[in-house]
Amino acid sequence: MMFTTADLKNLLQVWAEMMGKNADFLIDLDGIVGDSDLGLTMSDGFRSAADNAAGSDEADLGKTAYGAGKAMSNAVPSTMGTLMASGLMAIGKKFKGIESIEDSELPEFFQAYFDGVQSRGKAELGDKTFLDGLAPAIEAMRSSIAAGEPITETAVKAAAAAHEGFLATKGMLAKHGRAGGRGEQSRDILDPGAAVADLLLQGFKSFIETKGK
Amino acid sequence: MMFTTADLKNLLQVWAEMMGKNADFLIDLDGIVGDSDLGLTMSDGFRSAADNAAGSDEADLGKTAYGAGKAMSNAVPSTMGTLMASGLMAIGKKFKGIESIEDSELPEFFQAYFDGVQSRGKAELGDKTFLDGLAPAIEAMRSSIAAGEPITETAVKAAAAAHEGFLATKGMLAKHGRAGGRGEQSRDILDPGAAVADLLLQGFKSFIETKGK
Amino acid sequence: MKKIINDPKNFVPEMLEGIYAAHPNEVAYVNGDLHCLVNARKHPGKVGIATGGGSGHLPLFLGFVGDGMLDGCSIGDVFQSPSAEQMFEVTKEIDQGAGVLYIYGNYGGDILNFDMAAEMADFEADIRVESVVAGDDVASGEPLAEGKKNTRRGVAGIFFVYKCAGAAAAKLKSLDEVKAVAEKVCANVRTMGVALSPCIVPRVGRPSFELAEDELEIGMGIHGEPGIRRGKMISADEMVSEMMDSILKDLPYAKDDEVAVLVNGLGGTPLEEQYVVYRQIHKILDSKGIKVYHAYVGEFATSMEMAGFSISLLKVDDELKELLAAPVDTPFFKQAQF
Amino acid sequence: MKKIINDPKNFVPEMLEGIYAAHPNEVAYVNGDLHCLVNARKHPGKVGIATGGGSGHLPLFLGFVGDGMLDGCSIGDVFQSPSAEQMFEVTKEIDQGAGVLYIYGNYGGDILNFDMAAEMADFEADIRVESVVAGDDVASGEPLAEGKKNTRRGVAGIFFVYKCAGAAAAKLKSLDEVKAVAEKVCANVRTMGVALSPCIVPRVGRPSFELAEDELEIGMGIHGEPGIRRGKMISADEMVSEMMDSILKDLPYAKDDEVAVLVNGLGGTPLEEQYVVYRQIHKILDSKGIKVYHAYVGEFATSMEMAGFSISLLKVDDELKELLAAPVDTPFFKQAQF
Ligand SMILES: Nc1ncnc2c1ncn2[C@@H]1O[C@H](COP(=O)(O)OP(=O)(O)O)[C@@H](O)[C@H]1O
Ligand SMILES: Nc1ncnc2c1ncn2[C@@H]1O[C@H](COP(=O)(O)OP(=O)(O)O)[C@@H](O)[C@H]1O
Ligand SMILES: [Mg+2]
Ligand SMILES: [Mg+2]
Ligand SMILES: [Mg+2]
Ligand SMILES: [Mg+2]
Repeated sequence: MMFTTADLKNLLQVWAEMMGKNADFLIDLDGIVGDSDLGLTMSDGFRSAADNAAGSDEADLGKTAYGAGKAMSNAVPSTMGTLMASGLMAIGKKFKGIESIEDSELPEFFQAYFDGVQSRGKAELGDKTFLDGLAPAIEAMRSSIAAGEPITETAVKAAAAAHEGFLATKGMLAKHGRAGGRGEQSRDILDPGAAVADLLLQGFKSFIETKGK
Repeated sequence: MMFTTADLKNLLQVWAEMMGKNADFLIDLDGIVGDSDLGLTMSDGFRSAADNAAGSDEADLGKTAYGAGKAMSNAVPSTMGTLMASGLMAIGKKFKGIESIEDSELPEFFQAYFDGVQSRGKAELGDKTFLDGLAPAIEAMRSSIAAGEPITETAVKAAAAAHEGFLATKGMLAKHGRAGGRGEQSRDILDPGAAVADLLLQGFKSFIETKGK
Repeated sequence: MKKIINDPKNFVPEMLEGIYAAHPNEVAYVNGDLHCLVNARKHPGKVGIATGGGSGHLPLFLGFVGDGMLDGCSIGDVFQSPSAEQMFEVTKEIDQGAGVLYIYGNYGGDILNFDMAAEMADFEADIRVESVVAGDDVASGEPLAEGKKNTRRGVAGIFFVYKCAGAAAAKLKSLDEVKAVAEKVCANVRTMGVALSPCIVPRVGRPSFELAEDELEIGMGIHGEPGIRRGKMISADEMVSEMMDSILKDLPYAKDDEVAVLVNGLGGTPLEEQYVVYRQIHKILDSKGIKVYHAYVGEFATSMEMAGFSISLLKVDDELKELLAAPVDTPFFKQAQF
Repeated sequence: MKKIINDPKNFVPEMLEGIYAAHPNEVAYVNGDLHCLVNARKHPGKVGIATGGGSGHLPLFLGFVGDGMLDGCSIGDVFQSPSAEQMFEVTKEIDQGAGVLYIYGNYGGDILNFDMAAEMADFEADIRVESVVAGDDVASGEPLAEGKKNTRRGVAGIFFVYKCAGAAAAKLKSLDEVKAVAEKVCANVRTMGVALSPCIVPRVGRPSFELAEDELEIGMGIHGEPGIRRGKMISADEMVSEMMDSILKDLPYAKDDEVAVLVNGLGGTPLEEQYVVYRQIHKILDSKGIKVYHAYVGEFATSMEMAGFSISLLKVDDELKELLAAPVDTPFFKQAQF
């Protein structure tokens, strides 16, 4: 199967809905050490990314992702807003000039997202950030594809891994953002950014499910 | 009998004590529409006037009064502080160059005080000020002296007239100072400045009594 | 009492020590008395301009002593007049042979003391002194009328009197000319304030009045003098509209008039909010065809930590425009020629 | 919520409208976006200096855009970063061919966006951009060390970075030279703050933290970030002594060093109290033989109506002294050559 520009637009819609539904969950999570804005920034941000993609008649996969990222960065210049925008824009740079990729290339799609976030935010794995939710999902995707599993199975495993990754942020010491200022106090809590990674992969799973039907 | 520079110094001491003893009374009265400072400014002000006179070896009646007034004006530049200082300084100008006056000239002494206050403050009789306490006392003094009464009797009548004058400020409409800003509301209250005039004349009465002994 | 102070009794002298320590090349005191502040730079032949009043209103009054504005200021305790003697000491120091103009606000205690100081200057030092008393607060008395005593309180609008008279004096105009400028500004400036929260006089230690969490008082004076009405909180635009109504009525303005505007924070109000206020003032003036020649926004006459603001309008002609545009350099207020 | 505002959602745009209306000859906005503010006067050949950050700190950040200081500023919502796109628009407008320097505070969101904007400037417009990130708050991270990332928050001390870099750029120094000046100031400036009361973000509508009537928090950040210790109210002199201890230790000072001092009111603190604070700072420096080259006292980096203050010390040498003394003319900050 192929992942086309139209699929990207659908995926962005799913993500926007996912963030909208989970806005209160993210607000509460960010409220513990942060400024409670994450639910709003993520729902607004992915909404504007999805709307931008939906409203464009661009057929190029990369350019569509890049434009969606820029729209998000304008809409929500918060930490996670800018990081998520950087992820989408990095996908844009990587897949510029093509209109679809193979499903088997989807780990590279998420890897580009990861690289975009990492090169913008300069966090390391284990720093208790978004990256700690996304990294295990990419790894799970790769293994699943290497094992020749169908993409629906891959998406389920990736989502499970992202959720594990999110849960595993409890116990980590935060080094960035507002939580980073709390030192040892930060260990007890789950990282809100990693929760976003989890939601992205839950969204990806349901996108794949729906597409398979 | 004569009223000498030494008498002036004694009178200032009596006034300082009078204001000290009645500080709370004046504070309360000034607290109704004013800023509650009158008790402090009058006790501090007359204290510094009395101390200045006591500490000087000036024999001149006028210069002693003038110096005491200046000391008061430096110590308490509030409305009443400056007005009382102006009264003493006006006495100073009027009696400069002499070392005593006849008791029969005492109305002129208080008239100078009155004129000093009036030319500084530009209030009219009936404006609900200090002047409304002092004016009837001067008039009573003049009649008593004209009737040939002894000075002790004069002082008693002057004190009674000042007290009446003070009580009569209830019902007057304030035109000056903080109370002046209150309009009709001000009618119900006694004027704190007129209370000071009353106290000055009570002090004068007890000074004359003591001197007579 | 959440104040950043030491012993309340020392509040004023310690503040003054801080000012002299921070601005050693700009201001100095005379007669060994911190309360007698003068410009450290002398301007021979110039009319000296002095002001004075109680503490608690920074940058008013002393903050406007410097090149292009005032020459000296006597400083009283919080909300209390300085003494005539202190005013006199400042007067002697700033007289450069051209006489001295007193400009101060219309408060009983200040008037008595400045009058006494003027007499001392005349009798004891043969210095010619003229006085101009600013009373710009439309909330505090009847409209000005020829031959009638102005009973209005002096508030933030006095800044414009200082500014224009200071510029005239800097041009070496005569005492009569500088006085005429000051009087012209007084005749053409109107102010109205609103208070949202009280301030605490350090020695007193408790607020001078109470305002509920949802209340404001329109027209309150800078010492907490009663205003025109107390009411529920309203929006910034509503406050401004109500205040501008009173101001614009008081000195009738016509289409094509030009004004200078002063938005003054009372001390506890963020600059952001003052600009929200300015926005609405500008809109109202625009809608009436009144042109803004220049706008000042910030703290000019405060009441320590009081929250609220005042609006002052000065109707300007060519003379006042030129005087407003002249440069000023004081520790608390600087302006380049515009 | 006692704020002088209209709909909280419109707080920032209405404030900005007020600013453009009040200062039409001095500032302008680009790309039809009020959040992209630039100096209305162009200076050909000059390195452009841009800053940016959340609203709620006036005069920081936009208030320092003007001659002798900054060229542009992008403005976010209250306590929120502006977007990279907005920064990029400002960058394009202020580039005069000599490149652009970004100077901003050490906050995650600002860093990400300025980095993204710098990339856009490079990729999309071929403008050379360099960045200097100020982190002067000694209460918020380990002491600076060679090769170690500065984790400290940027607070009022950034004023000195703007001032010196701005003066260097006004002398038409190259981008590398201006950047070197900014870095030198960052290496030599230290700040510490104390908060007495919180502020309210208009859209949130309630205080960001609570402090009891007799409590203060030493070291709190300008967005209410936790400080070093919370405790009972103490005297002004005690606050200053405690804060100066931390500052003086952090960048060792020696006898005969010279410093510039900045006392910064957080918004709700009267200027009188800030001078009481300065008095004690001056005394402490005197007692250590450290000379004050110049003192600034007032509001430079506020948190709306928060009560409290910060102290910044900049260790100066001849180069920095000359740059500090250069004139500035912005709507919010003016300085004559000294
Ligand atoms: N440098 C970084 N790299 C990756 N993720 C980061 C970084 N800094 C912060 N984050 C993530 O951002 C989340 C907080 O985002 P957000 O609520 O937008 O921050 P803020 O409100 O402070 O701008 C954190 O939980 C963390 O996962
Ligand atoms: N112009 C005036 N002439 C005479 N007395 C005056 C005048 N103005 C005010 N007073 C008197 O001063 C009293 C208030 O004095 P004081 O408490 O010192 O005023 P403040 O505290 O307002 O300076 C009033 O009760 C009134 O008697
Ligand atoms: Mg957040
Ligand atoms: Mg009183
Ligand atoms: Mg203030
Ligand atoms: Mg303020």
